Amino acid sequence: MQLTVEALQRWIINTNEKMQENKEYLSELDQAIGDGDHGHNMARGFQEVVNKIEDNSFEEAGSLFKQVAMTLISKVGGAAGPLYGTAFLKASEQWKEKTTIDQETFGKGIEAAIAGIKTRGKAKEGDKTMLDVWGPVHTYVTNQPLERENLKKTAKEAMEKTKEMKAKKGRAAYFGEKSIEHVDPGAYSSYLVFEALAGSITNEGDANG
Amino acid sequence: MQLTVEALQRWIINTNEKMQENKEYLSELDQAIGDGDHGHNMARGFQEVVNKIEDNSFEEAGSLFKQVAMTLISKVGGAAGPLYGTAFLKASEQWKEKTTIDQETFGKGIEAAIAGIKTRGKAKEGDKTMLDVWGPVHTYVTNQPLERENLKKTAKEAMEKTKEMKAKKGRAAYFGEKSIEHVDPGAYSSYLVFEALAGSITNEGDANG
Amino acid sequence: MRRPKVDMKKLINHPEHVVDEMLEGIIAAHPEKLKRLSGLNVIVRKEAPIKGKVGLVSGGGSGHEPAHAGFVEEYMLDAAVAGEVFTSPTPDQILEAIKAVDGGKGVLLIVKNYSGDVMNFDMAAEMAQAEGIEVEQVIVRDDIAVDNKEDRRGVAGTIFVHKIAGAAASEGKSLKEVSQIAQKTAENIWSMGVSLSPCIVPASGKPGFTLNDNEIEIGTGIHGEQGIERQWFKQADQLAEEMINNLLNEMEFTPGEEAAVITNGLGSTPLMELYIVHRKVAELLERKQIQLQKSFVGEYMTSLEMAGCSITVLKLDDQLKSYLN
Amino acid sequence: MRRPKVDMKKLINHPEHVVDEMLEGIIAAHPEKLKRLSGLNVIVRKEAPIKGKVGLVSGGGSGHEPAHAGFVEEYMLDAAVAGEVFTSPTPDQILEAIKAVDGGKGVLLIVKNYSGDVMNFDMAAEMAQAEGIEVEQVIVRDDIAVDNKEDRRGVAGTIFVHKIAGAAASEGKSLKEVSQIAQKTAENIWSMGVSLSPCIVPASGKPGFTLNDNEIEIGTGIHGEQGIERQWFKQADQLAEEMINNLLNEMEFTPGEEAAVITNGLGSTPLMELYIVHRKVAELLERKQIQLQKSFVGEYMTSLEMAGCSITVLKLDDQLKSYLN
Ligand SMILES: Nc1ncnc2c1ncn2[C@@H]1O[C@H](COP(=O)(O)OP(=O)(O)O)[C@@H](O)[C@H]1O
Ligand SMILES: Nc1ncnc2c1ncn2[C@@H]1O[C@H](COP(=O)(O)OP(=O)(O)O)[C@@H](O)[C@H]1O
Ligand SMILES: [Mg+2]
Ligand SMILES: [Mg+2]
Ligand SMILES: [Mg+2]
Ligand SMILES: [Mg+2]
Repeated sequence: MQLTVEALQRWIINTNEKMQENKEYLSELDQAIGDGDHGHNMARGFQEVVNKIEDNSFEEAGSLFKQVAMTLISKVGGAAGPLYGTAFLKASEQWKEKTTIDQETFGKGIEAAIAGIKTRGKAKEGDKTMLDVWGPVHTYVTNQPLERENLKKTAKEAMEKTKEMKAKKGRAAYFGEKSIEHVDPGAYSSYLVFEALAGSITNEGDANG
Repeated sequence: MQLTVEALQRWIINTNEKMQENKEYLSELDQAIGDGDHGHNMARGFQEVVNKIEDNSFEEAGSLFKQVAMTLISKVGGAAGPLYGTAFLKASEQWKEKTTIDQETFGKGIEAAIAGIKTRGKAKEGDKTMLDVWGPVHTYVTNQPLERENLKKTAKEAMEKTKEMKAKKGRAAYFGEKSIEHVDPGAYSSYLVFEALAGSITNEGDANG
Repeated sequence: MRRPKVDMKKLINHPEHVVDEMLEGIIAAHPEKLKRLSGLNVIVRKEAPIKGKVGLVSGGGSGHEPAHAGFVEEYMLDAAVAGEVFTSPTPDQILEAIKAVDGGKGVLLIVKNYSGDVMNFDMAAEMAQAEGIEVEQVIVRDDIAVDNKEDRRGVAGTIFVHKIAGAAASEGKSLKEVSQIAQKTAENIWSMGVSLSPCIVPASGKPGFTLNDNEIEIGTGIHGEQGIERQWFKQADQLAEEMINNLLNEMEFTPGEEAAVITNGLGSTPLMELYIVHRKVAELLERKQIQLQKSFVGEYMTSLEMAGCSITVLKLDDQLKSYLN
Repeated sequence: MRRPKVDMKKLINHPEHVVDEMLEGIIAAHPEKLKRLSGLNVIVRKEAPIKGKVGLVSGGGSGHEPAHAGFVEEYMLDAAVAGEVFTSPTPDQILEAIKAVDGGKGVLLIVKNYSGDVMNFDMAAEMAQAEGIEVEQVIVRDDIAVDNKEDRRGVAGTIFVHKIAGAAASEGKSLKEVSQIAQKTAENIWSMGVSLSPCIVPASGKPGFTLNDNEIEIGTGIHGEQGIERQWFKQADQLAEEMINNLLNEMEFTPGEEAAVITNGLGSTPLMELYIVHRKVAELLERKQIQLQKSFVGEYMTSLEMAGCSITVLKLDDQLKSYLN
């Protein structure tokens, strides 16, 4: 698999579309065990990202993702802003000066992103956060050939599993036991991120149009 | 007709009963074209009057009504407090040192009361206030023998007539044309005052038990 | 556990005790600066009576908090008399307030123009005068929702009178002077209110009126009553514009003149929204070349938990301006 | 005229503009003392940066007004950063606030303990340090509704930190000293909230939860969220007693000790009711022989138009007391 800069840029644009479509739903998820703004935060942030990157062509992936990261950091706010921002910032360091990214490099980016999320948020997998999607996706990416449907399935199942978890970080943690039976909104938005990625690769593992 | 001090005291006690019974209704009338407190004001004031006079026997009417007036002034508040208070205070001056009151003296008391209400409130008959009951009652008292049913009828008809009037004084005046089609709450409470009086005299015009 | 029937969701104990308990709460909160006259619903500055200073007394029904007890402090009122909720206080209570603040220089009563308030304060003034205390009154009639000028109600603009008369009194001015300054202030205030939802008087337990989701009441007073006119709901800017236009129509401003404004919350409107309204107010005044010298944005004269706001404009001259700062 | 469909009855123009327009309104109201950093949601004291004084920055989501921009003034904050409604502000904005108030003595950030706030302020602190500005942070965790002490949210008690750190900074204390005093304050605050009705975030247009007439939420935060426990509605005295008992359980007071209290309205609860609650609070503290040295009753940290209140107790020592007065 090789992801070109264009494919990566498409990934981000697809992600924004998904955030806009799911804005209300994400906020509803957040209403149940948080403060009801997650969809609005993500939609605001990714819209701004797309405004910034849309008309530019990036020579290499590092500067693309640095732009994505900085925009998310300055536009999302809440918990999601610094977390997604840090994630993409750390990934961008791994993808610096790459014009195409192979699966291994991609995996390294995700790994760095996860490390960033963990340092920033002091959460671990199982705490019912976005990490519970990023973790399984990373495992999948490092162990199996990247394939559209399987990627989606992995992200989706991981997201769904957060339903059973008791929240230990973020606002949902205030709800304690009451957080069970609700999908974590950040997990859902992360699922959307990887669903969008799946939409940007072909079944053969190459970037498609 | 002769009203003894006991009959007059009973008048006031009956009035209190009527105010308690009609507390909510009076406040509802006031809600429509005022601020919804008239029933509570009157009930609070007359309850206190009765607490004060109940266990006392008064030698003469003047001190009884002075007590009634001062209590209303200090317990009713709003517009009704000073008006009813002034009314009974002025009446008490006419009834000073009387152990029984004949119809003429009674009429003089009501006349003084009306003068007091007018001085205090700067309203005139037709302004859709309590005066529109006190006025007709005064006319009746000075022109016809005081008789239970007729007294009631006079007060009631006068009260009902306020429905057609446009308010020119008090809070109802703020409603202008919109005050039409509503009975004036102060007119209603005044009707209750005279209904209570009717309940304290016999058909023959003498005080009954 | 039994499911309780609840008449109204208010942080109170018994509807009949709200005023008394509120006053106790005020004293519990500020014992260093306030006292309550024993057995009365009168809050007085601890230092009162202050020799050589005109005493300032205001009051009215309760339910308008912080008015008026919240303005009993240095440079403002010396005493506030609290009636029952939305009901004028009685003359005996007002009289005691007058006596408690008279430092020998007389007392000014600041009265909102409601039949009840005017009559009760009148009676109290007569009683005080009979006892040899010099008393003056200023009647505030700032609410332009009422057409006839003489009948206009006193609403949030009253706070300007408290502030300016309070500052003048603190300077040691005579009763006549303080009263003239207060009167001038009262003649230069115009207010208008709008409500988005009614409030519930504890004693009745029911809202004073009902409004649909898309309706508002323009020209509402501060007693939970209906407004003068029912309109469709509109956005903050449009509402502010209509209110300011109405106010400016009444006031005859000439470009370059100075003004102060109170953008006042009626009870449950968030401060965020008051600032959004105030933004437009300031912009419109600037457009008319009126210099906004001083703004007060917040809750000054409320109507329990009514939603909505009022806008008050005070036309300033140098004297009023100096006392406002 | 067409009958308009109205999503929510708020004095706003467009949900997406509420924060911007609110900030414009704040500046329109107080141009003599406040400025807004151009293009940013940051309100700064006009005099900032003040040489020789530690700069104080706080902030958080909007919708808590007067927190935090309302506390930007002498002896309090030097700057406040406003996020979207109930959403932490972003690091770039916080960074600009830090830069705007650094008078060479460093900057203290006062942060409420929410993941979002903590992370955004952390990032801003890192950026500022990278630019050579000394930065310290104090994290406020006063809400006892959350069991785990580390996870406790920052609520109305934050105001005590603003006040005390503000007073210490005004004295010219060093960043380390101000930060220690702020930290000590934060460690001696306990708060608890109750809500009687939810609020509506402009962007969503819907209430965060629903409550029946006879239900209340105990342990509510300040973001329109549900409380920790749903209970039957109860009278003010009983509610105050339960809240105070919970607070005192956490605090380990010994008789004779001194305290300060904030009885804080969450948005639409009338001041009358807050005083009724405060009355009981004061009575209960007295019964436990805790000396109530200072009370704040009103709206300090709100949750838009949520009905309800919170009670904050600050345990005082001589130092904290001296800075509070
Ligand atoms: N400490 C943390 N570590 C990892 N993820 C977190 C953490 N705190 C919150 N999150 C994620 O952020 C999501 C909430 O984001 P959002 O609603 O935008 O912010 P906020 O909680 O500040 O309102 C949660 O659903 C969770 O997935
Ligand atoms: N100026 C006045 N002159 C005569 N009666 C008046 C005047 N103002 C008000 N009233 C009477 O008082 C009644 C209202 O009393 P109440 O509701 O107790 O006082 P408030 O209007 O202060 O709430 C009115 O219905 C009217 O009959
Ligand atoms: Mg959220
Ligand atoms: Mg009335
Ligand atoms: Mg009344
Ligand atoms: Mg949030």
